[in-house]
Amino acid sequence: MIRIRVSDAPLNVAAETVALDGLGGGAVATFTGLVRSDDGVDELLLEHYPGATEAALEKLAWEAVERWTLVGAIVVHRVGAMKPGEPIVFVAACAAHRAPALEACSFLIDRLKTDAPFWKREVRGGEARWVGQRSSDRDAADKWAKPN
Amino acid sequence: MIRIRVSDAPLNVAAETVALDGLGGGAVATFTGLVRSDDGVDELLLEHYPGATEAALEKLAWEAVERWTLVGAIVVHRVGAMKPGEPIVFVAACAAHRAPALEACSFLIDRLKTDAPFWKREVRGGEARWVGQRSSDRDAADKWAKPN
Amino acid sequence: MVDVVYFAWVREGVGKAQESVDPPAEVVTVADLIDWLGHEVLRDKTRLRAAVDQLFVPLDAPIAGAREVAIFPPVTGG
Amino acid sequence: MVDVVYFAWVREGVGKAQESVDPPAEVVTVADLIDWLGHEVLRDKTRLRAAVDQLFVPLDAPIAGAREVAIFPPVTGG
Repeated sequence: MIRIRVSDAPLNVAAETVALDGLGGGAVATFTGLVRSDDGVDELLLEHYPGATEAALEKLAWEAVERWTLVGAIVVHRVGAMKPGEPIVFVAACAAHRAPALEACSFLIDRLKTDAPFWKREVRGGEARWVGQRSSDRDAADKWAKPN
Repeated sequence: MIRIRVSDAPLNVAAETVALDGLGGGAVATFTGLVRSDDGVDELLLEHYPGATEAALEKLAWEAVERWTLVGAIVVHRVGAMKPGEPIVFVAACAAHRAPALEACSFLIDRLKTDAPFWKREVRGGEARWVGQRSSDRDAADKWAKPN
Repeated sequence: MVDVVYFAWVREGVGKAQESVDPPAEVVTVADLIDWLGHEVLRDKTRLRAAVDQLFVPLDAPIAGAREVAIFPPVTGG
Repeated sequence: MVDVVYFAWVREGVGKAQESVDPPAEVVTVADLIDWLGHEVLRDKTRLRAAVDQLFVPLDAPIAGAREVAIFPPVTGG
Protein backbone atom coordinates (compact mmCIF):
# COMPACT_ATOMS: atom_id res chain seq x y z
CA MET A 1 0.00 0.00 0.00
CA ILE A 2 1.44 3.33 -1.08
CA ARG A 3 -0.16 6.65 -0.38
CA ILE A 4 1.21 9.94 -1.71
CA ARG A 5 -0.35 13.35 -1.31
CA VAL A 6 0.70 16.93 -1.93
CA SER A 7 -1.87 19.43 -0.72
CA ASP A 8 -2.31 22.97 0.49
CA ALA A 9 -4.91 21.79 3.02
CA PRO A 10 -3.80 21.39 6.68
CA LEU A 11 -2.09 18.05 7.25
CA ASN A 12 -3.97 15.80 9.67
CA VAL A 13 -1.44 13.27 10.96
CA ALA A 14 -4.01 11.18 12.83
CA ALA A 15 -6.18 10.84 9.74
CA GLU A 16 -3.21 9.87 7.55
CA THR A 17 -2.11 7.11 9.92
CA VAL A 18 -5.48 5.37 9.62
CA ALA A 19 -4.45 4.22 6.13
CA LEU A 20 -2.00 1.80 7.77
CA ASP A 21 -4.60 0.10 9.95
CA GLY A 22 -5.47 -3.44 9.06
CA LEU A 23 -2.45 -4.10 6.84
CA GLY A 24 -1.30 -6.83 9.23
CA GLY A 25 2.15 -5.34 9.88
CA GLY A 26 3.46 -5.45 13.46
CA ALA A 27 5.38 -2.17 13.32
CA VAL A 28 4.56 1.37 12.25
CA ALA A 29 7.20 4.13 12.32
CA THR A 30 6.27 7.72 11.50
CA PHE A 31 7.99 11.06 11.17
CA THR A 32 6.30 14.45 11.24
CA GLY A 33 8.11 17.67 10.37
CA LEU A 34 6.60 20.83 11.85
CA VAL A 35 7.22 24.51 11.24
CA ARG A 36 9.55 25.46 14.08
CA SER A 37 8.70 28.48 16.14
CA ASP A 38 12.08 28.91 17.78
CA ASP A 39 13.72 31.15 15.18
CA GLY A 40 11.29 34.00 14.67
CA VAL A 41 9.55 32.64 11.58
CA ASP A 42 6.04 34.08 11.23
CA GLU A 43 5.04 32.11 8.18
CA LEU A 44 6.48 29.41 5.93
CA LEU A 45 5.66 29.35 2.20
CA LEU A 46 6.18 26.15 0.26
CA GLU A 47 6.47 26.09 -3.51
CA HIS A 48 6.67 22.85 -5.51
CA TYR A 49 6.81 21.48 -9.06
CA PRO A 50 3.34 20.00 -9.67
CA GLY A 51 3.49 16.61 -11.35
CA ALA A 52 7.22 16.15 -10.82
CA THR A 53 6.69 16.29 -7.04
CA GLU A 54 4.16 13.48 -6.97
CA ALA A 55 6.31 11.38 -9.31
CA ALA A 56 9.38 11.90 -7.09
CA LEU A 57 7.49 10.98 -3.91
CA GLU A 58 5.96 7.91 -5.50
CA LYS A 59 9.37 6.74 -6.71
CA LEU A 60 10.77 7.28 -3.21
CA ALA A 61 7.93 5.36 -1.54
CA TRP A 62 8.28 2.41 -3.93
CA GLU A 63 12.01 2.31 -3.32
CA ALA A 64 11.37 2.07 0.45
CA VAL A 65 8.69 -0.60 0.01
CA GLU A 66 11.01 -2.77 -2.08
CA ARG A 67 14.15 -2.24 -0.03
CA TRP A 68 12.55 -2.95 3.38
CA THR A 69 9.65 -5.19 2.28
CA LEU A 70 7.10 -2.77 3.69
CA VAL A 71 3.39 -3.54 3.75
CA GLY A 72 2.65 0.17 3.60
CA ALA A 73 4.29 3.56 3.03
CA ILE A 74 2.82 7.06 3.28
CA VAL A 75 4.33 10.36 2.15
CA VAL A 76 2.24 13.51 2.58
CA HIS A 77 3.63 17.00 2.00
CA ARG A 78 1.97 20.31 2.59
CA VAL A 79 2.44 23.21 0.16
CA GLY A 80 1.41 26.85 0.29
CA ALA A 81 1.40 29.03 3.41
CA MET A 82 1.66 27.65 6.93
CA LYS A 83 2.23 28.87 10.48
CA PRO A 84 4.71 27.78 13.20
CA GLY A 85 3.62 24.52 14.83
CA GLU A 86 1.80 23.26 11.73
CA PRO A 87 2.93 19.97 10.12
CA ILE A 88 4.78 20.34 6.79
CA VAL A 89 5.51 16.70 6.08
CA PHE A 90 4.42 13.28 7.31
CA VAL A 91 6.03 9.98 6.36
CA ALA A 92 5.16 6.52 7.67
CA ALA A 93 6.41 2.99 7.10
CA CYS A 94 4.61 -0.20 8.12
CA ALA A 95 6.50 -3.51 8.20
CA ALA A 96 6.30 -6.91 9.90
CA HIS A 97 9.05 -5.97 12.38
CA ARG A 98 10.37 -2.80 13.95
CA ALA A 99 13.87 -2.50 12.45
CA PRO A 100 12.72 -2.24 8.80
CA ALA A 101 9.88 0.13 9.76
CA LEU A 102 12.24 2.47 11.64
CA GLU A 103 14.92 2.38 8.95
CA ALA A 104 12.49 2.93 6.09
CA CYS A 105 10.95 5.89 7.94
CA SER A 106 14.39 7.54 8.31
CA PHE A 107 15.16 6.80 4.66
CA LEU A 108 11.90 8.39 3.48
CA ILE A 109 12.43 11.68 5.29
CA ASP A 110 16.19 11.90 4.59
CA ARG A 111 15.77 11.29 0.88
CA LEU A 112 12.65 13.44 0.53
CA LYS A 113 14.79 16.41 1.61
CA THR A 114 17.03 16.06 -1.46
CA ASP A 115 14.91 14.20 -4.04
CA ALA A 116 11.59 16.02 -4.15
CA PRO A 117 11.12 19.45 -5.79
CA PHE A 118 9.96 21.61 -2.86
CA TRP A 119 11.30 25.05 -2.00
CA LYS A 120 10.81 26.79 1.32
CA ARG A 121 10.50 30.52 1.86
CA GLU A 122 10.46 31.89 5.40
CA VAL A 123 8.68 35.09 6.33
CA ARG A 124 10.15 37.02 9.28
CA GLY A 125 8.80 40.45 10.19
CA GLY A 126 7.14 40.83 6.79
CA GLU A 127 10.29 39.90 4.85
CA ALA A 128 10.44 36.67 2.82
CA ARG A 129 13.69 34.76 2.34
CA TRP A 130 14.33 31.57 0.32
CA VAL A 131 15.82 28.81 2.47
CA GLY A 132 19.16 27.42 1.26
CA GLN A 133 19.97 23.72 1.07
CA ARG A 134 21.91 22.32 4.01
CA SER A 135 24.96 20.19 3.40
CA SER A 136 23.81 18.06 6.37
CA ASP A 137 20.67 17.18 4.38
CA ARG A 138 22.79 16.01 1.45
CA ASP A 139 24.94 13.93 3.82
CA ALA A 140 21.85 12.38 5.44
CA ALA A 141 20.45 11.43 2.03
CA ASP A 142 23.81 10.11 0.79
CA LYS A 143 24.10 7.66 3.67
CA TRP A 144 21.24 5.63 2.10
CA ALA A 145 23.13 5.09 -1.16
CA LYS A 146 23.51 1.38 -1.77
CA PRO A 147 27.00 -0.03 -2.29
CA ASN A 148 27.57 -1.00 -5.93
CA MET B 1 7.61 16.85 28.74
CA ILE B 2 7.52 13.19 29.67
CA ARG B 3 4.42 11.07 29.51
CA ILE B 4 4.32 7.46 30.70
CA ARG B 5 1.27 5.22 30.83
CA VAL B 6 0.59 1.54 31.40
CA SER B 7 -3.04 0.64 30.90
CA ASP B 8 -5.37 -2.21 30.01
CA ALA B 9 -7.57 0.20 28.03
CA PRO B 10 -7.21 0.25 24.22
CA LEU B 11 -4.28 2.40 23.12
CA ASN B 12 -5.34 5.41 21.02
CA VAL B 13 -2.26 6.49 19.10
CA ALA B 14 -3.86 9.66 17.70
CA ALA B 15 -4.90 10.81 21.18
CA GLU B 16 -1.43 10.15 22.60
CA THR B 17 0.32 12.18 19.91
CA VAL B 18 -1.68 15.28 20.85
CA ALA B 19 0.51 15.61 23.96
CA LEU B 20 3.40 16.66 21.70
CA ASP B 21 1.51 19.52 20.05
CA GLY B 22 2.65 22.99 20.92
CA LEU B 23 6.03 22.01 22.37
CA GLY B 24 7.78 23.98 19.63
CA GLY B 25 9.89 21.06 18.35
CA GLY B 26 10.30 20.75 14.59
CA ALA B 27 10.41 16.96 14.49
CA VAL B 28 8.26 14.17 15.90
CA ALA B 29 9.19 10.49 15.41
CA THR B 30 6.87 7.74 16.60
CA PHE B 31 6.81 3.97 16.73
CA THR B 32 3.74 1.81 17.24
CA GLY B 33 3.96 -1.93 17.87
CA LEU B 34 0.85 -3.92 16.91
CA VAL B 35 -0.24 -7.48 17.58
CA ARG B 36 0.70 -9.27 14.36
CA SER B 37 -1.91 -11.41 12.70
CA ASP B 38 0.45 -13.29 10.41
CA ASP B 39 1.32 -16.18 12.69
CA GLY B 40 -2.01 -17.58 13.86
CA VAL B 41 -2.20 -15.73 17.19
CA ASP B 42 -5.81 -15.33 18.34
CA GLU B 43 -5.05 -13.29 21.43
CA LEU B 44 -2.07 -11.73 23.16
CA LEU B 45 -1.94 -11.50 26.96
CA LEU B 46 0.44 -9.04 28.57
CA GLU B 47 1.51 -9.33 32.21
CA HIS B 48 3.64 -6.69 33.94
CA TYR B 49 5.16 -5.75 37.30
CA PRO B 50 3.05 -2.84 38.55
CA GLY B 51 5.15 -0.03 39.98
CA ALA B 52 8.43 -1.38 38.64
CA THR B 53 7.11 -1.02 35.07
CA GLU B 54 6.26 2.64 35.38
CA ALA B 55 9.60 3.33 37.09
CA ALA B 56 11.50 1.56 34.30
CA LEU B 57 9.62 3.44 31.56
CA GLU B 58 10.13 6.76 33.27
CA LYS B 59 13.85 6.12 33.66
CA LEU B 60 14.04 5.18 29.96
CA ALA B 61 12.17 8.31 28.84
CA TRP B 62 14.37 10.60 30.94
CA GLU B 63 17.47 8.94 29.54
CA ALA B 64 16.24 9.68 25.99
CA VAL B 65 15.32 13.27 26.86
CA GLU B 66 18.76 13.96 28.29
CA ARG B 67 20.76 12.13 25.63
CA TRP B 68 19.01 13.69 22.62
CA THR B 69 17.84 16.98 24.20
CA LEU B 70 14.20 16.15 23.48
CA VAL B 71 11.40 18.58 24.17
CA GLY B 72 9.02 15.65 24.67
CA ALA B 73 8.95 11.87 25.08
CA ILE B 74 5.99 9.50 25.34
CA VAL B 75 5.95 5.83 26.29
CA VAL B 76 2.58 4.07 26.48
CA HIS B 77 2.23 0.32 26.94
CA ARG B 78 -0.90 -1.76 26.90
CA VAL B 79 -1.33 -4.67 29.32
CA GLY B 80 -3.98 -7.40 29.62
CA ALA B 81 -5.70 -9.13 26.69
CA MET B 82 -5.56 -7.83 23.13
CA LYS B 83 -6.42 -8.99 19.62
CA PRO B 84 -4.37 -9.05 16.38
CA GLY B 85 -4.09 -5.59 14.85
CA GLU B 86 -4.39 -3.77 18.19
CA PRO B 87 -1.52 -1.52 19.33
CA ILE B 88 0.61 -2.89 22.19
CA VAL B 89 3.09 -0.09 22.55
CA PHE B 90 3.54 3.49 21.40
CA VAL B 91 6.68 5.58 21.79
CA ALA B 92 7.30 9.10 20.50
CA ALA B 93 10.16 11.58 20.60
CA CYS B 94 9.92 15.30 19.83
CA ALA B 95 13.09 17.31 19.16
CA ALA B 96 14.19 20.48 17.37
CA HIS B 97 15.55 18.50 14.40
CA ARG B 98 14.85 15.18 12.76
CA ALA B 99 18.02 13.17 13.49
CA PRO B 100 17.68 13.29 17.30
CA ALA B 101 13.92 12.59 17.12
CA LEU B 102 14.42 9.53 14.89
CA GLU B 103 17.32 8.19 16.95
CA ALA B 104 15.59 8.70 20.29
CA CYS B 105 12.49 6.94 18.97
CA SER B 106 14.55 3.88 17.96
CA PHE B 107 16.34 3.97 21.32
CA LEU B 108 13.05 4.04 23.27
CA ILE B 109 11.56 0.99 21.56
CA ASP B 110 14.82 -1.01 21.46
CA ARG B 111 15.54 -0.48 25.13
CA LEU B 112 11.93 -0.91 26.24
CA LYS B 113 12.13 -4.46 24.89
CA THR B 114 14.85 -5.40 27.39
CA ASP B 115 14.48 -2.92 30.26
CA ALA B 116 10.79 -2.96 31.19
CA PRO B 117 9.11 -5.83 33.07
CA PHE B 118 6.49 -7.01 30.58
CA TRP B 119 5.81 -10.62 29.64
CA LYS B 120 3.86 -11.74 26.58
CA ARG B 121 1.71 -14.85 26.33
CA GLU B 122 0.26 -15.83 22.95
CA VAL B 123 -2.98 -17.76 22.61
CA ARG B 124 -3.27 -19.98 19.51
CA GLY B 125 -6.25 -22.28 19.11
CA GLY B 126 -7.11 -22.01 22.78
CA GLU B 127 -3.57 -22.81 23.96
CA ALA B 128 -1.48 -20.18 25.74
CA ARG B 129 2.32 -20.06 25.42
CA TRP B 130 4.80 -17.65 27.05
CA VAL B 131 6.92 -15.82 24.50
CA GLY B 132 10.69 -16.26 24.89
CA GLN B 133 13.20 -13.42 24.70
CA ARG B 134 14.88 -12.94 21.33
CA SER B 135 18.64 -12.52 21.17
CA SER B 136 18.02 -9.93 18.40
CA ASP B 137 16.19 -7.79 20.97
CA ARG B 138 19.18 -7.95 23.32
CA ASP B 139 21.49 -7.00 20.45
CA ALA B 140 19.24 -4.08 19.44
CA ALA B 141 19.22 -2.76 23.01
CA ASP B 142 22.98 -3.27 23.43
CA LYS B 143 23.79 -1.08 20.43
CA TRP B 144 22.65 1.95 22.47
CA ALA B 145 25.23 1.36 25.21
CA LYS B 146 27.45 4.41 25.52
CA PRO B 147 31.20 3.97 25.18
CA ASN B 148 32.93 4.37 28.56
CA MET C 1 10.59 -10.86 56.50
CA VAL C 2 10.79 -10.27 52.77
CA ASP C 3 8.03 -10.38 50.14
CA VAL C 4 8.94 -12.53 47.16
CA VAL C 5 6.89 -11.86 44.03
CA TYR C 6 6.78 -13.97 40.87
CA PHE C 7 5.79 -13.20 37.29
CA ALA C 8 4.89 -15.00 34.04
CA TRP C 9 5.79 -18.72 33.89
CA VAL C 10 7.77 -18.41 37.12
CA ARG C 11 4.55 -17.38 38.87
CA GLU C 12 2.69 -20.28 37.25
CA GLY C 13 5.44 -22.75 38.19
CA VAL C 14 5.66 -21.60 41.81
CA GLY C 15 1.87 -21.69 41.96
CA LYS C 16 1.49 -18.29 43.60
CA ALA C 17 2.14 -14.63 42.78
CA GLN C 18 3.61 -13.73 46.15
CA GLU C 19 4.89 -15.17 49.41
CA SER C 20 6.35 -13.63 52.56
CA VAL C 21 9.40 -15.47 53.86
CA ASP C 22 12.00 -15.09 56.60
CA PRO C 23 15.26 -16.49 55.27
CA PRO C 24 18.16 -17.33 57.65
CA ALA C 25 21.28 -15.12 57.83
CA GLU C 26 23.31 -17.29 55.42
CA VAL C 27 20.91 -16.30 52.60
CA VAL C 28 22.87 -13.26 51.35
CA THR C 29 22.16 -12.87 47.61
CA VAL C 30 19.16 -13.25 45.31
CA ALA C 31 20.69 -16.52 44.07
CA ASP C 32 20.93 -17.78 47.69
CA LEU C 33 17.28 -16.87 48.19
CA ILE C 34 16.26 -18.74 45.04
CA ASP C 35 18.11 -21.88 46.24
CA TRP C 36 16.68 -21.56 49.75
CA LEU C 37 13.09 -21.15 48.44
CA GLY C 38 13.54 -24.56 46.79
CA HIS C 39 10.83 -24.27 44.12
CA GLU C 40 11.34 -26.76 41.28
CA VAL C 41 10.65 -24.10 38.60
CA LEU C 42 13.52 -21.94 39.95
CA ARG C 43 16.16 -24.65 39.45
CA ASP C 44 17.71 -23.30 36.21
CA LYS C 45 18.86 -19.85 37.30
CA THR C 46 20.15 -18.97 33.81
CA ARG C 47 16.49 -18.58 32.84
CA LEU C 48 15.73 -16.19 35.72
CA ARG C 49 15.99 -12.45 36.23
CA ALA C 50 15.40 -10.48 39.42
CA ALA C 51 14.58 -7.12 40.96
CA VAL C 52 15.18 -5.95 44.54
CA ASP C 53 12.73 -3.29 45.72
CA GLN C 54 11.64 -2.87 42.06
CA LEU C 55 15.13 -2.25 40.66
CA PHE C 56 16.59 -4.80 38.22
CA VAL C 57 19.66 -6.51 39.71
CA PRO C 58 21.99 -9.39 38.82
CA LEU C 59 21.35 -12.62 40.74
CA ASP C 60 24.48 -12.12 42.87
CA ALA C 61 23.06 -8.88 44.31
CA PRO C 62 22.56 -8.81 48.09
CA ILE C 63 19.07 -8.85 49.56
CA ALA C 64 19.97 -7.37 52.95
CA GLY C 65 17.28 -4.89 53.99
CA ALA C 66 15.08 -5.62 50.97
CA ARG C 67 11.33 -5.43 51.40
CA GLU C 68 10.49 -6.99 48.03
CA VAL C 69 12.41 -9.40 45.81
CA ALA C 70 10.92 -10.20 42.38
CA ILE C 71 11.86 -13.30 40.39
CA PHE C 72 10.80 -13.61 36.73
CA PRO C 73 11.82 -14.71 33.22
CA PRO C 74 13.63 -12.39 30.77
CA VAL C 75 11.22 -9.65 29.75
CA THR C 76 9.35 -9.74 26.43
CA GLY C 77 7.38 -6.51 26.13
CA GLY C 78 7.03 -3.97 23.37
CA MET D 1 9.66 24.40 -29.23
CA VAL D 2 10.38 23.58 -25.61
CA ASP D 3 8.65 24.85 -22.47
CA VAL D 4 11.10 26.15 -19.89
CA VAL D 5 9.70 26.37 -16.35
CA TYR D 6 11.30 28.13 -13.37
CA PHE D 7 10.85 27.73 -9.62
CA ALA D 8 11.64 29.56 -6.37
CA TRP D 9 14.20 32.42 -6.62
CA VAL D 10 15.05 31.36 -10.18
CA ARG D 11 11.43 32.08 -11.14
CA GLU D 12 11.57 35.41 -9.32
CA GLY D 13 14.88 36.34 -10.97
CA VAL D 14 13.73 35.40 -14.49
CA GLY D 15 10.51 37.29 -13.83
CA LYS D 16 8.21 34.59 -15.15
CA ALA D 17 7.23 31.02 -14.28
CA GLN D 18 7.32 29.68 -17.83
CA GLU D 19 8.40 30.54 -21.37
CA SER D 20 8.23 28.65 -24.67
CA VAL D 21 11.44 28.89 -26.70
CA ASP D 22 12.86 27.46 -29.91
CA PRO D 23 16.62 27.10 -29.39
CA PRO D 24 18.96 26.56 -32.38
CA ALA D 25 20.55 23.16 -33.11
CA GLU D 26 23.82 23.97 -31.32
CA VAL D 27 21.93 24.08 -27.99
CA VAL D 28 22.43 20.44 -27.01
CA THR D 29 22.45 20.23 -23.19
CA VAL D 30 20.57 21.86 -20.32
CA ALA D 31 23.69 23.95 -19.65
CA ASP D 32 23.70 25.12 -23.29
CA LEU D 33 20.05 26.08 -22.95
CA ILE D 34 20.76 28.06 -19.77
CA ASP D 35 23.54 30.02 -21.51
CA TRP D 36 21.40 30.60 -24.60
CA LEU D 37 18.45 31.85 -22.52
CA GLY D 38 20.82 34.55 -21.20
CA HIS D 39 18.92 35.45 -18.00
CA GLU D 40 21.15 37.22 -15.47
CA VAL D 41 19.89 35.06 -12.56
CA LEU D 42 21.02 31.89 -14.37
CA ARG D 43 24.66 32.98 -14.62
CA ASP D 44 26.04 30.92 -11.72
CA LYS D 45 25.17 27.40 -12.85
CA THR D 46 26.59 25.79 -9.66
CA ARG D 47 23.50 27.14 -7.90
CA LEU D 48 21.09 25.55 -10.39
CA ARG D 49 19.43 22.17 -10.74
CA ALA D 50 17.31 20.89 -13.61
CA ALA D 51 14.70 18.40 -14.75
CA VAL D 52 13.88 17.27 -18.28
CA ASP D 53 10.29 16.17 -18.77
CA GLN D 54 9.93 16.13 -14.96
CA LEU D 55 12.92 13.87 -14.29
CA PHE D 56 15.91 15.28 -12.39
CA VAL D 57 19.02 15.38 -14.58
CA PRO D 58 22.56 16.79 -14.38
CA LEU D 59 23.13 20.02 -16.31
CA ASP D 60 25.09 18.22 -19.02
CA ALA D 61 22.05 16.10 -19.93
CA PRO D 62 20.77 16.49 -23.52
CA ILE D 63 17.48 18.27 -24.19
CA ALA D 64 16.82 16.70 -27.61
CA GLY D 65 13.11 15.87 -27.89
CA ALA D 66 12.24 17.38 -24.52
CA ARG D 67 8.84 19.01 -24.13
CA GLU D 68 9.60 20.60 -20.74
CA VAL D 69 12.85 21.69 -19.13
CA ALA D 70 12.72 22.91 -15.52
CA ILE D 71 15.42 25.10 -13.95
CA PHE D 72 15.44 25.69 -10.19
CA PRO D 73 17.60 25.98 -7.03
CA PRO D 74 18.58 22.96 -4.90
CA VAL D 75 15.44 21.63 -3.21
CA THR D 76 14.61 22.40 0.42
CA GLY D 77 11.44 20.49 1.31
CA GLY D 78 10.56 18.29 4.26
